[in-house]
Amino acid sequence: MFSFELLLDAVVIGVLLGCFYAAVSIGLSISFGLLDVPHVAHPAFLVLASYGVYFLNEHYGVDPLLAGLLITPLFFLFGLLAYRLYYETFEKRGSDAGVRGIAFFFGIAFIIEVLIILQFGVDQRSVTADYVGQSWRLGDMRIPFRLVVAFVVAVALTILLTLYLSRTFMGRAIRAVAQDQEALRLMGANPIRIKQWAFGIATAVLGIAGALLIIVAPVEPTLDRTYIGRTFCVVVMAGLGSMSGTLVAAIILGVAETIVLTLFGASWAPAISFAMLLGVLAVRPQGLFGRRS
Amino acid sequence: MKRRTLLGGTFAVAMFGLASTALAQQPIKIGMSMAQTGGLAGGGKASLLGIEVWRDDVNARGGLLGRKVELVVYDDKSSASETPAIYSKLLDVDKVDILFAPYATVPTAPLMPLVKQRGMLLMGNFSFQVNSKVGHDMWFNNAPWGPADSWASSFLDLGQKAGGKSIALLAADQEFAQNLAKTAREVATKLGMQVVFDQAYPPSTVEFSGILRALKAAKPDIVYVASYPPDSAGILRAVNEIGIGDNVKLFGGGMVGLQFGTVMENLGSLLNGVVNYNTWLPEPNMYNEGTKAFFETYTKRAVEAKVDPLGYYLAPYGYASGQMIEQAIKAVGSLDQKALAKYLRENTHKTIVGPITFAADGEWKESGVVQAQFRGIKDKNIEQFRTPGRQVILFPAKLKSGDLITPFEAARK
Amino acid sequence: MTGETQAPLLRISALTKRFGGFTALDNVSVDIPAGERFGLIGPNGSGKTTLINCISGAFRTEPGTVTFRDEDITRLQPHVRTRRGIARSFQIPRPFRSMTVAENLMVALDFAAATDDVVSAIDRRDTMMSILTRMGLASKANVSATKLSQVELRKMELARAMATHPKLLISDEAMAGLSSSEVDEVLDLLMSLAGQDITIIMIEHIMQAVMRFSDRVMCLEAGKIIAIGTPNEVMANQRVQEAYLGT
Amino acid sequence: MKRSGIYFWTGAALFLGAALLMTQVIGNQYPFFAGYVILQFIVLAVAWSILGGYAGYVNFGTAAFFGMGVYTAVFLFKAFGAPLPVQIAAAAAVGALMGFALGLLTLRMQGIFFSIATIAATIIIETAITNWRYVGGAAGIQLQRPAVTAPFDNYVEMLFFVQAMLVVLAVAVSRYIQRSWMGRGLQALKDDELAAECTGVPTLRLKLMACVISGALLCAAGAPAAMYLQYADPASAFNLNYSVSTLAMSLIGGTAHWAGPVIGAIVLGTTQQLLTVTISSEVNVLVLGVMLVLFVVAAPEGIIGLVRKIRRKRNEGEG
Repeated sequence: MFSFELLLDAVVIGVLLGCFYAAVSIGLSISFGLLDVPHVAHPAFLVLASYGVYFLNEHYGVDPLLAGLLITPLFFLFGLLAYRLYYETFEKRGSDAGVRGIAFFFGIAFIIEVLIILQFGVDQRSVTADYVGQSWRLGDMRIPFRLVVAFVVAVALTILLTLYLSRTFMGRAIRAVAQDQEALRLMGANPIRIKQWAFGIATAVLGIAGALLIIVAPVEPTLDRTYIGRTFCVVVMAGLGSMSGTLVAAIILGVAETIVLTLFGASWAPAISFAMLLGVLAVRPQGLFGRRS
Repeated sequence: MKRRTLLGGTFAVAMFGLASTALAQQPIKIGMSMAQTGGLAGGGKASLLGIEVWRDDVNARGGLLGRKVELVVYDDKSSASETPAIYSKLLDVDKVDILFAPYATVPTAPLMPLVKQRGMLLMGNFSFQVNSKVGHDMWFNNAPWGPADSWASSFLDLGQKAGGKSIALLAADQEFAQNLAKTAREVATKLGMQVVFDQAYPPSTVEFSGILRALKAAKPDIVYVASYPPDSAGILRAVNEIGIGDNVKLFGGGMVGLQFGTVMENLGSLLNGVVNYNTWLPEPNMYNEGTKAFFETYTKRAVEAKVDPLGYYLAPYGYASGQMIEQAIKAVGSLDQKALAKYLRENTHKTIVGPITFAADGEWKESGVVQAQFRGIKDKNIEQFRTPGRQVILFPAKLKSGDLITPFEAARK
Repeated sequence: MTGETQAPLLRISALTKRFGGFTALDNVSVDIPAGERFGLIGPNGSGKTTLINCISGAFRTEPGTVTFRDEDITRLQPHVRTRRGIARSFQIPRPFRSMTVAENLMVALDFAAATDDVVSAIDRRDTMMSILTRMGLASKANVSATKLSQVELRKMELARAMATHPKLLISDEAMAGLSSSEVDEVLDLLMSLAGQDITIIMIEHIMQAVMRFSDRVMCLEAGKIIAIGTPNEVMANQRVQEAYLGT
Repeated sequence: MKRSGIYFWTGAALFLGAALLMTQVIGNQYPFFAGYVILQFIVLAVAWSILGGYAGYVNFGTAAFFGMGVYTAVFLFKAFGAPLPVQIAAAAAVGALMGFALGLLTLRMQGIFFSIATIAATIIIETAITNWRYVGGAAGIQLQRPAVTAPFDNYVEMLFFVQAMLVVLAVAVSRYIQRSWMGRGLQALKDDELAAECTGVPTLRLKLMACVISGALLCAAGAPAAMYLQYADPASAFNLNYSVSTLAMSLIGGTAHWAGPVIGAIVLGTTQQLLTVTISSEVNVLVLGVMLVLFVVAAPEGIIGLVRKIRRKRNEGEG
């Protein structure tokens, strides 16, 4: 069943899908990659954002992307709060945040799931917009607009965050805090404040990512569970805290998944991506674009 | 030591609490588990509401055998691992009089041997071929599946009549869809069709564009899809975006989800042209005694309960389960399980979804599954599905309300 | 035992260690005879800690060999080397935080000392207490390792190392960050240990301590040996003065 | 020391005796159905803690071990009609092998990387089983229990007793490890792997041993589930719930002592069983979430830690 067109198609769709994966993972790349917070509730926050977008779209007819932008400040505050709670419970007390941190965020994720169910019910939800359900003809190929939107947003997010982290004072401080907290303290900056800010940004980004999630496919309250593996896979494969690395790793994952899906049989697709992750972890534990040399 | 007493203590509390209330009123208790959380929760909640409407109706009529009817319902979290303990609780602690099965196959499968061993009647709830290996002679499925292959053959028949010679199978890698795909494969071989594409996709698949490109490249005449709610939407979107090819005459078959109100509302015009299985539709031939009244009540209560506002797929069959039990108890005059089973097996039962007769294996003697084509659907409007003509019944002949429009691309317009 | 042969206790020959493109140790060879008090100096990043990581087995080396008591230990895992008699402390103390001081030492007695002589639980408890007494930590035996002061931590690390019954003790900047009276305290401890059939390699930045302690001093710079000899000889060496003292 | 051994084994014998007596005396089946699930979680939590608690390597793949236990039993039963003890023993062997592979992972990965690798491995294994038609594939497989062996007159009662024996085995092993040289070594490597190695602790060997023992017990705990459910499907057998619940139980009980996971599994397992038949709605999940957060925040050392703290305070008060 192999043909060149199919392969080309798989690659194009895979790149677009990869960009979508990058968009939903890039917040985690900050919170887990740079700040070392084992944020397994990241996908739950993401789904929550999707429901926020759904709410605005359904009741006020707001465009999903705009809705995503609108809830961003709210999520920023939410992130500040969540980090404060995490800091007070774990980092302040010092040792062994690992397991308990994971358990803590699992608890948070479950609570979010239930709150969504209580508010919106268990049925799946989706949004309407002009670009949902349409496609773009390119020769013989047809590319769904949804994925083009995901592509544009993901690339924009990556560029913005990369610039932010390298060009602004706060951004550089965030990267510094990831590498050497003591040095930063000596410089007179408060690492906790900076980390909190960074976590806020990581959560704020989820507003947009949540909009993409519900644009690309319908959501339901327990959808977060499928995304735990996928988002961590992307971030770890990328190497912790590299924004452009996240994009590249996500694209690799997307392309690999789509090629397997299209040409070899869909049922093995998840195994392939996670086998790749295991391979990367075994050979290059610091990830493909890791910050540690 | 401490461990054991703690354990024993909790059981004692659980038993006590429920036993004492039971003695006071002595209603007829119908026990079941139903998914309130997890992947099956959407269906489970709608189905339960159907049964609850029946309970209220029968109690308004004075109950059964002069006793009130009470439901004892627990959440099985859509999982197979919860139901054995729940049904043991229902049998041994709550001492329920009648058992209903949970919604869907997975939670039901582990119960079958237990129920058979206890000699209890079990009213099934939309599971698929769950009794074929166990062979419990007191099992009755409320779902209109009928013989295992009737489902696929009705769809493929339509395809063959429309001139289809080759078929593509796309199925979710989960139990129900895989069972459907298996029968479709067998029927296709029997009909002499060529299977040009046969794939299972994992439940976590987000994006279907890639799979559909591959499917399109195989150039099938008929596309048989067996999918679950989240994927059904994804597949239809991708079909709309990628296209499926002009040679496809018939598309659909076994897509779960296209019966649920919110899913249908979300998909809107993307549904047009799809021929899919269904259980109940608001077409003229589908109304029986009590059907209209049922949906009036259901529609009101669905809003408060935040469940499927249409509820065509499962809820009337939940109600029908109740009706069948009601008729059996009235006819037999007791709660004797064997006598009830005998009555259910040997008679035809009048229900709001039409007359039901059971075959020896506890499935419907004749399939009541309809194949219907979506027509003239607009976006974001749930009320349109309540009017006839939106889902035109093509099969079976006695319920038919229109003819198939082919090819698929033409029917989509 | 060791006196019968002329071979040194520890022989390092042609040791090289690279990290990616960076050469941390470049063809280092040195012999350390039994009973010597050996000082290791050099500026930051000169390869001192890398060298002792290679001796204790935390890093694998290629090429080069490490010979200890006439046995090639280049390929042995760290815990095996510990059992052969190489013990170390860490530049930044690494206590077992969930344990008391006594339990920290018991780990060493349980695992490292077991090969030498099988002793009963009571014997081990006695050994542990006698080591703690000698280190001046007896009163802290049942205190959590997280509650110790800086100097107590340093002492506990040395005590834990001693509990493994070492022939060679490597002390990696055990005096960093201590007050001058505390430095003297720890130095006295190390001197007293050196008397008893134990060879000591001391890495230190505090010059007076190195001068007072060492029989012989080696200076590393950029992974190479630039001087080796008596403390006075090394201090007089011009390259050492340039590289290390920055004059 | 010796006296506590006598207490322990007397307690274990009494526990087994009582379990056996229950099966002979109580006619009501529900205690066995629900009790089986709780006992199963005790084994899982205790087994998990050997690696996750003592050694500090957080295995997120409990579901992979559990599921493989289920499917080892399914395969042996379908292919050879193997009896229950053989199913369990074979599952333990499979689990030991998987544990060994897991142990090799610890060579290269620590902390959260190890946890993520175990998630990845779980998904790969689940996918493989899903694609294996012989054991039912995605569609699942129904099994018919063979006749029950005396002195039991009911299969579930027998499974209950078998699981009770696994509990005693798991607890005895965990207790032995905690009190032996292995326990101290694992604790040391949990605190600081390099320092442990340089203090003479053979860290790799200890980690491998912990992985193998933990894996064998996790898998063995899953094996009887095939006969308990008389049905197996990959989505249920490899459910994330097993991983999360096991982790939650260990943390709620406390991982510093063998009794911690036992207490945690009883508390959380019983709560879950009770909630299933009382509140029985999404609130169920909410309770798990709130319990997790509360315990992690308010009692970071679990119930065991709380008890110790209270005891220490009382001692200080007296002294």
